[in-house]
Amino acid sequence: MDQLVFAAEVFLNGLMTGVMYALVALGFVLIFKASGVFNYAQGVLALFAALTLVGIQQGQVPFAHLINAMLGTHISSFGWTVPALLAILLTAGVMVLLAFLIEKLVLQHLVGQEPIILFMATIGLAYFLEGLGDVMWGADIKTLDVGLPQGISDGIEAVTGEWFGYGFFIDRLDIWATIIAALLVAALVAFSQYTKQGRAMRAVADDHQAALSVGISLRFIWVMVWSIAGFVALVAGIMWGTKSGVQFSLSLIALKALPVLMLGGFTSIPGAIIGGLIIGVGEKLFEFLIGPMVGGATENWFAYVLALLFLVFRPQGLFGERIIERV
Amino acid sequence: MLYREAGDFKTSYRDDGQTFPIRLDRWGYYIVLAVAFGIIPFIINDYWASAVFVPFLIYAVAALGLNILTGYAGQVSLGTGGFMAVGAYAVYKLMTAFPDVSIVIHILLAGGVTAIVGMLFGLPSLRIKGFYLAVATLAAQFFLVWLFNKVPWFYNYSASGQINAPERTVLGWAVTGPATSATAKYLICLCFVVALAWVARNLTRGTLGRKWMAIRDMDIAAEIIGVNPLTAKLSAFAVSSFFIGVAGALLFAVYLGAAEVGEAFGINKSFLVLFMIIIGGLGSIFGAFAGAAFMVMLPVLLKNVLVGSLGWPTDLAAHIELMIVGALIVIFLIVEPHGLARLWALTKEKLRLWPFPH
Amino acid sequence: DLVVPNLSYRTGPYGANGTQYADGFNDYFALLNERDGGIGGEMIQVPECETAYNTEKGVECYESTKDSGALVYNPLSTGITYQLIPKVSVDKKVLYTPGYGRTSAKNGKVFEWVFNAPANYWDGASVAIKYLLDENGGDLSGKKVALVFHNSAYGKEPIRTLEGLAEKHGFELSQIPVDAPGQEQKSQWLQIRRDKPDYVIMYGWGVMNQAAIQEAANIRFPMENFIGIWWSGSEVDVLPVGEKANGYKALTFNGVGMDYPVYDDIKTHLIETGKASQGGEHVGSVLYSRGMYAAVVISEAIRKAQEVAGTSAISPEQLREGFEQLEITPERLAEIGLPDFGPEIKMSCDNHGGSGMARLQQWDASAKQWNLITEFTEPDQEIIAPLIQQDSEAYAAESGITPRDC
Amino acid sequence: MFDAESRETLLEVNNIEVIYNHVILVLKGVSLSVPKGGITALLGGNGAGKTTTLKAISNLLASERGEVTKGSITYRGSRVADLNPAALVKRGVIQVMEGRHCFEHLTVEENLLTGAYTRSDGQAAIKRDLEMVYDYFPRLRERRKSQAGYTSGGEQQMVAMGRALMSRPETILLDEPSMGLAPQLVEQIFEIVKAVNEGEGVTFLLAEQNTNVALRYAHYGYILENGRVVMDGPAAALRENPDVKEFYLGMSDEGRKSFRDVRSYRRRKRWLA
Amino acid sequence: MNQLATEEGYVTADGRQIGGTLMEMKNITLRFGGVVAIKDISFDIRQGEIRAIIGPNGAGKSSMLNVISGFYVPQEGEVWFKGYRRGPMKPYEVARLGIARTFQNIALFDGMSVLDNIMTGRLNRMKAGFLSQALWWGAAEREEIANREQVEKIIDFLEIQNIRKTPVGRLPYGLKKRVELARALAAEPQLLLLDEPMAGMNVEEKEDMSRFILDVNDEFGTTIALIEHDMGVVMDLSDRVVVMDYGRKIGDGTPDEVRNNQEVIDAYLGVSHD
Ligand SMILES: Nc1ncnc2c1ncn2[C@@H]1O[C@H](COP(=O)(O)OP(=O)(O)OP(=O)(O)O)[C@@H](O)[C@H]1O
Ligand SMILES: Nc1ncnc2c1ncn2[C@@H]1O[C@H](COP(=O)(O)OP(=O)(O)OP(=O)(O)O)[C@@H](O)[C@H]1O
Ligand SMILES: [Mg+2]
Ligand SMILES: [Mg+2]
Repeated sequence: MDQLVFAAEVFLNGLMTGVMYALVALGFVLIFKASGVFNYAQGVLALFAALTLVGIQQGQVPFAHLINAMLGTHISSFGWTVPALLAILLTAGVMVLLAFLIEKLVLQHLVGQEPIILFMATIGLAYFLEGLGDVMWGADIKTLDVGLPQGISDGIEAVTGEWFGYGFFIDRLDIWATIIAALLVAALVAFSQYTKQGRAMRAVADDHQAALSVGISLRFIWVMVWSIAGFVALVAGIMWGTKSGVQFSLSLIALKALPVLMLGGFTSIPGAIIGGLIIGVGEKLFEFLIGPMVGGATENWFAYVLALLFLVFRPQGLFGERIIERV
Repeated sequence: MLYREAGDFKTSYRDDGQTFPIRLDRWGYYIVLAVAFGIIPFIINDYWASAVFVPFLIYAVAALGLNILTGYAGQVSLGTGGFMAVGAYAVYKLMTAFPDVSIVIHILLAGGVTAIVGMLFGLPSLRIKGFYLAVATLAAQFFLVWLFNKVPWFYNYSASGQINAPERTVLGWAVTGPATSATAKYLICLCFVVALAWVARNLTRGTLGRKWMAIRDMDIAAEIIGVNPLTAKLSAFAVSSFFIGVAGALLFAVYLGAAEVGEAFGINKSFLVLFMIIIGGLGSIFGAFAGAAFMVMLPVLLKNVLVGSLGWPTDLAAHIELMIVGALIVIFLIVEPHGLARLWALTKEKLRLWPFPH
Repeated sequence: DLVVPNLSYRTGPYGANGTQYADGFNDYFALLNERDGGIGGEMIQVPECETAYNTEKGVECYESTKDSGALVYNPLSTGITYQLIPKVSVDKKVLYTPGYGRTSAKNGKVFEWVFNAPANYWDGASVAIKYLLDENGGDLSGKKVALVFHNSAYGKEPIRTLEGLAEKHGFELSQIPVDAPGQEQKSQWLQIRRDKPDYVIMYGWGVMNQAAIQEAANIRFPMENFIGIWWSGSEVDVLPVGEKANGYKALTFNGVGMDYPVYDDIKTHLIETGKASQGGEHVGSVLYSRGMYAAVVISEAIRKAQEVAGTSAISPEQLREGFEQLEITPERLAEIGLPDFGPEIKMSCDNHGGSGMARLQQWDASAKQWNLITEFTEPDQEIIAPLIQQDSEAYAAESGITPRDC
Repeated sequence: MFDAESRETLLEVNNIEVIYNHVILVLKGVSLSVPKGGITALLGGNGAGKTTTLKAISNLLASERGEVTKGSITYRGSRVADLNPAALVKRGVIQVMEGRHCFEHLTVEENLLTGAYTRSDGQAAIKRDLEMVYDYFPRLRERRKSQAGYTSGGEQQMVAMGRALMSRPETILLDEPSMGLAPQLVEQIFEIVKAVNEGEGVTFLLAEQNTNVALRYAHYGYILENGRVVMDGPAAALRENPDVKEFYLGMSDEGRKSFRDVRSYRRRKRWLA
Repeated sequence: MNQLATEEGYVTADGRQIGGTLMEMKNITLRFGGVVAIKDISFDIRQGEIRAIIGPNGAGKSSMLNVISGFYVPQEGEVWFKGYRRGPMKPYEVARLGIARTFQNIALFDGMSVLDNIMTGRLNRMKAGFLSQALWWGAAEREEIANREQVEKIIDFLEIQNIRKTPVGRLPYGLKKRVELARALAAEPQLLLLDEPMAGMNVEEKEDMSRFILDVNDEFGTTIALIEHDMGVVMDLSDRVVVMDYGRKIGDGTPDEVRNNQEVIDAYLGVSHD
């Protein structure tokens, strides 16, 4: 019985963690859908967004370190703090600008290239942004606080304590993440299925040349999609940054999002969420049930193996578009 | 008309099929070999060996391997780091279990072990394609690293899980262990590289290579004209993993001397080698070398320029180095998505016409 | 001039930690140069090389600096240390790895060129258990202790010691690995929440530390019962968690805070003249202090070597002698301007690891500072010494080294 | 009948040169002019440069690493070289690419709707045009909900044509519309071209291998070989030209030759060496 | 052709020997989800003949070729080849039986040269072991040269000598089709399936292609099944024609018979083609 209650707790937490993964995966899906680009930089984008948010919030002078090194000055802060909401808006603005620059400087020149080339370009981009984030805002660990609650939810603990005699642990941050993710997904699904831009975005994913030929502006679509992805990255960055501070390792959550993506299908927005939930639950339960037998720390690979097993049966992921095989 | 092939007629299909059909190329190749074997070993020092030449040679082997899988057979893999770890741990176990057997044999066997593991992880490629496969190979990467970290048998139950390469000799020269000279390290790697590059070239120009390329270019059509995708893909995984395993074995035994799996064979290795083949040129042997040279030398060069010559603080230099590497990769892909190998071919095409523009 | 390269890392997953350490290391030598004109009249050069905590880059840094007359290396990475151990014995360079690296390098008979005073990972584990024993009136039997560790060579180091100690003192040890980078530790902490161990000991680095402290706070694990190794006890690990990190404890082998005379000198000679690393941003932080402490030990060894060799321009071999005969007494520390900053160190030909003493510090979240809460404590050599003997002998056998006589 | 001379010239291609990959010279000075409201055919063998010409006009070369290195292209008197393809579509020039290029994962209907991407005249008008396209191609109405990737070759060709019509263009550049279509459908497509041309006044420039049909429907023709225009003239005149007859229409003096009779080796006559 | 043809075969008007049944499709039905691509179709292909399959777009012609080459597995029906019922087979096994084909949307290997593309056609004839290939020694080299000679013959035959070393991606459409034919021929198949070999060609090129097809049929005795929309070509070249519409068979017979079949005219030809 105890074991069952524990498992239930693990299950719930798995769901919540899955949502956190899905937040990162969503950005991937958007960009993949719209341009066939497998955007490895999504994780770094989240890091960059979080760094920028903290920087703006705390009134850091961008490039302070560089300026100091060049000019021998000692500036570091403007000495003001910006309210969270305004800072988020400003950061969103920065992400749009970034999307614009990425399109202008990178994607535009790679129209029609093979997917693997684009993939590599995004890794190059990831390096660049990582360096840029460090140069702009410094490499130290920062605390992000936009007023999201954190820590165990007392209500749930009390209620479940009454029911099962064991109070479940649910992080309040995770609850918020779930609500926000649900809203995001609903909005994005509606956008891609029912708007002209959404349709154009899917068209671009299929065939750049043809999209050009019917007058879809790749530039516009890409700037748009990368802006949205930048915004999603910002949301993911806020969540993960609140959870574990803003520093380099934030970019590595991309690696946790990949199996989610693989399982849900690269092109499906709902797939990102469902995939996230399955992966979250799967890896937590596996660690809980089997982990102790094999020495633990299975989470890094288990997600991938789980996704792999799913793929063997559905090579396009659970909700991915069918891979068209014709001659 | 600096570069000529006119007047270089072939009278037999054998001549036509040789590796460097053009005389000028052939001479260039001989000169490179002569320098590599005849001059560099005598002037190399520890710094050049461990900062440039040895990693370059070892990564060239890995890049050749991955290029066979990704460039020739079209299966994108991100498991290179994990497979290198297999090679490293295999050679470590062999070295410590059979100290009297030649290290050369151990390294080859390590390649063989990796080939088997590679085939195992290649099985899903029959169903899974493209990026799905690429991400799926990450399962190999993470699982293998976890395994070597977790099971003490692999690291001979040492307290920390590190593995250390004991000293082994070839013809009386130490090639592993702390006492190895720069020249010995360089030469053993060079021998492996030359031999394996030659094998790679042979395989890719023959039947097997054509099967791989057919699968890469259009797998369905390939199957319909008679290529068995199972054997073609698995053989690509096996050969590629063999190369990568040898590279991993060399990296651990000859270059690093000690290794910890998560750190030395992490996912960054996978990306690094993938970068090499893409910057160098997919589906090109020359590209594997060019890419390895580029990716090994670029950071060293940047570091020397930014810190050594410009005297920037190291952290700033390191961050800016990241930006520059990232930007250079992007710029490279924009200028020539098919890599250095294509750039080289185009240059030759231009030289052939030179001084006429077309 | 004497050359002491600083193989630092200011980028990558552990860049935030490495930066502070490197600053402290640099600044102390800079101070010596500014204030005293170096050591024994020789200026100290500290060329810095970025390793990004990456072994290959570390090796490259080592190779690129070793021919410039480098005396001693301190790479702040267990992985790089393992690479360098065989190399330094061939190249004849000193490798100084305070509080990290290969624990059994304490055995100077096998590891001639490596020093890891004042304390190593096993000492740390033992001191932590000793502290718990004190807390519990000398009896830990029946208690549960969980070890949360970075799933790497570094994190696995204390397992054997703790197993030995568990047997000796009758507590129950559970092992909870966390894979790098470790920002997602929910399962681990749910497990702790279920198992309710009495104490948690952590061997972490980088983001893993703060994620763990955060999760511990989330499940309301009492912070007083949570002890980190010295690499899990800096400001960057607790600050992001805020108030809830209050009471968290960590080991340390160096003093904390700015209450030492040497900081006045650093202020006048470095910060005010703009010569401090990164404008003196991190002066006084735990990791800064530890980097500085490493520099102190090295400079004392240099002084000793100069004394022994009778020349100021010493060679690495002479420095090695200096290390082996090094004695840092409390008096000497006070002279340097760091009273009670570190334990007494006395090294010898066969003991390259000093006394292994460490103490505990505790985080005061409202004051945002660490407070020392114990004196320097000796580890339990009864457990550790045989383990060191065993591990170093295994290494000697594997690498064909005949231990020297001391 | 349509009289090319008296119409204003809509599109003018002036002596353009196109190079792929910086080294492969494909077009070596091609000039054409397309009169408003006419159907102009671009004929020529494989690799003559028809597709390249069309892509040069619609600015689609960049993504294939090709560029126009000499000459100029003007549409309604203004140069179009700096416009991106989308801007060109907004001005009324749309291309139907060779090899269909449908959006595989979109349904047939969604494919058609993407054609209306640049339009801003409201849902109702778009809906009307969708019906119009379905009337032209009833087969598409049947398959409106299936993914374009799974439709047959002919159906895809219809999708591509329909998609172009959805943008309400002034000029359509049509690349090999007849390829792979059943004979009935070829006629049908050309009938549609004609109907659209006459009914809606849309100008056509079409590249075609099927010289026979093309010359029956076009008003004016250009024959391209090896990247050069080797002959041009009103369609009727071209149809009577003996060389065109022999090499492009497959007619000998006695009428249509049987494909069985050409078995003996025959050296081709070329206009250019 | 005439209806007097017996099981053993007959001689055509222009003197070619047509043999007995080489391949027989019996009651084939193929569905994709709800779409019925082929509905209960039976027909045969005789040794040495040129058999055309025609029909409107989407009728299921390409699908039929895919069934023959094993890429689609029909839900119902049997495929007989050389007198044996073919069990479930992978496409590459079918290829080894001596069936080669070209594709409607050219399926060449874009990254390889023309020569290599054609060489892939001979893959099943190259048997050198792995080691021999790796060392380029013995069997591998001999085999390569021997097969290269065969391929060169095909290259000469199809008159594509000058593009031997060009990467196929750069070739114009018509030449690609020719290379595809060459690749199929290199396998020296007994049955050659051609899916719209002349689409996108002008008359002159169609004439060339016709000549090749006839020569292949004549010189090597290869049986050919061909899908084509150019009625001129179909009527001139083929011995017998199958007509499909909406997955059904609506006609089967000599070109003349088919041409005058009212159902065929309505569904496909539009006007009767003379
Ligand atoms: N992307 C490219 N790179 C290099 N060469 C190219 C490229 N595209 C076309 N070519 C070359 O340009 C020439 C003209 O090609 P184009 O496609 O314009 O011919 P076409 O007249 O349309 O022929 P077809 O009737 O076969 O479609 C051909 O020789 C072809 O090889
Ligand atoms: N893999 C598939 N999945 C779903 N439907 C398919 C598939 N392959 C073919 N179809 C459908 O089957 C029908 C027949 O297609 P097929 O390609 O055989 O036509 P076809 O006769 O070759 O036409 P065309 O002359 O236009 O090439 C079409 O409606 C097509 O959409
Ligand atoms: Mg064309
Ligand atoms: Mg078809």
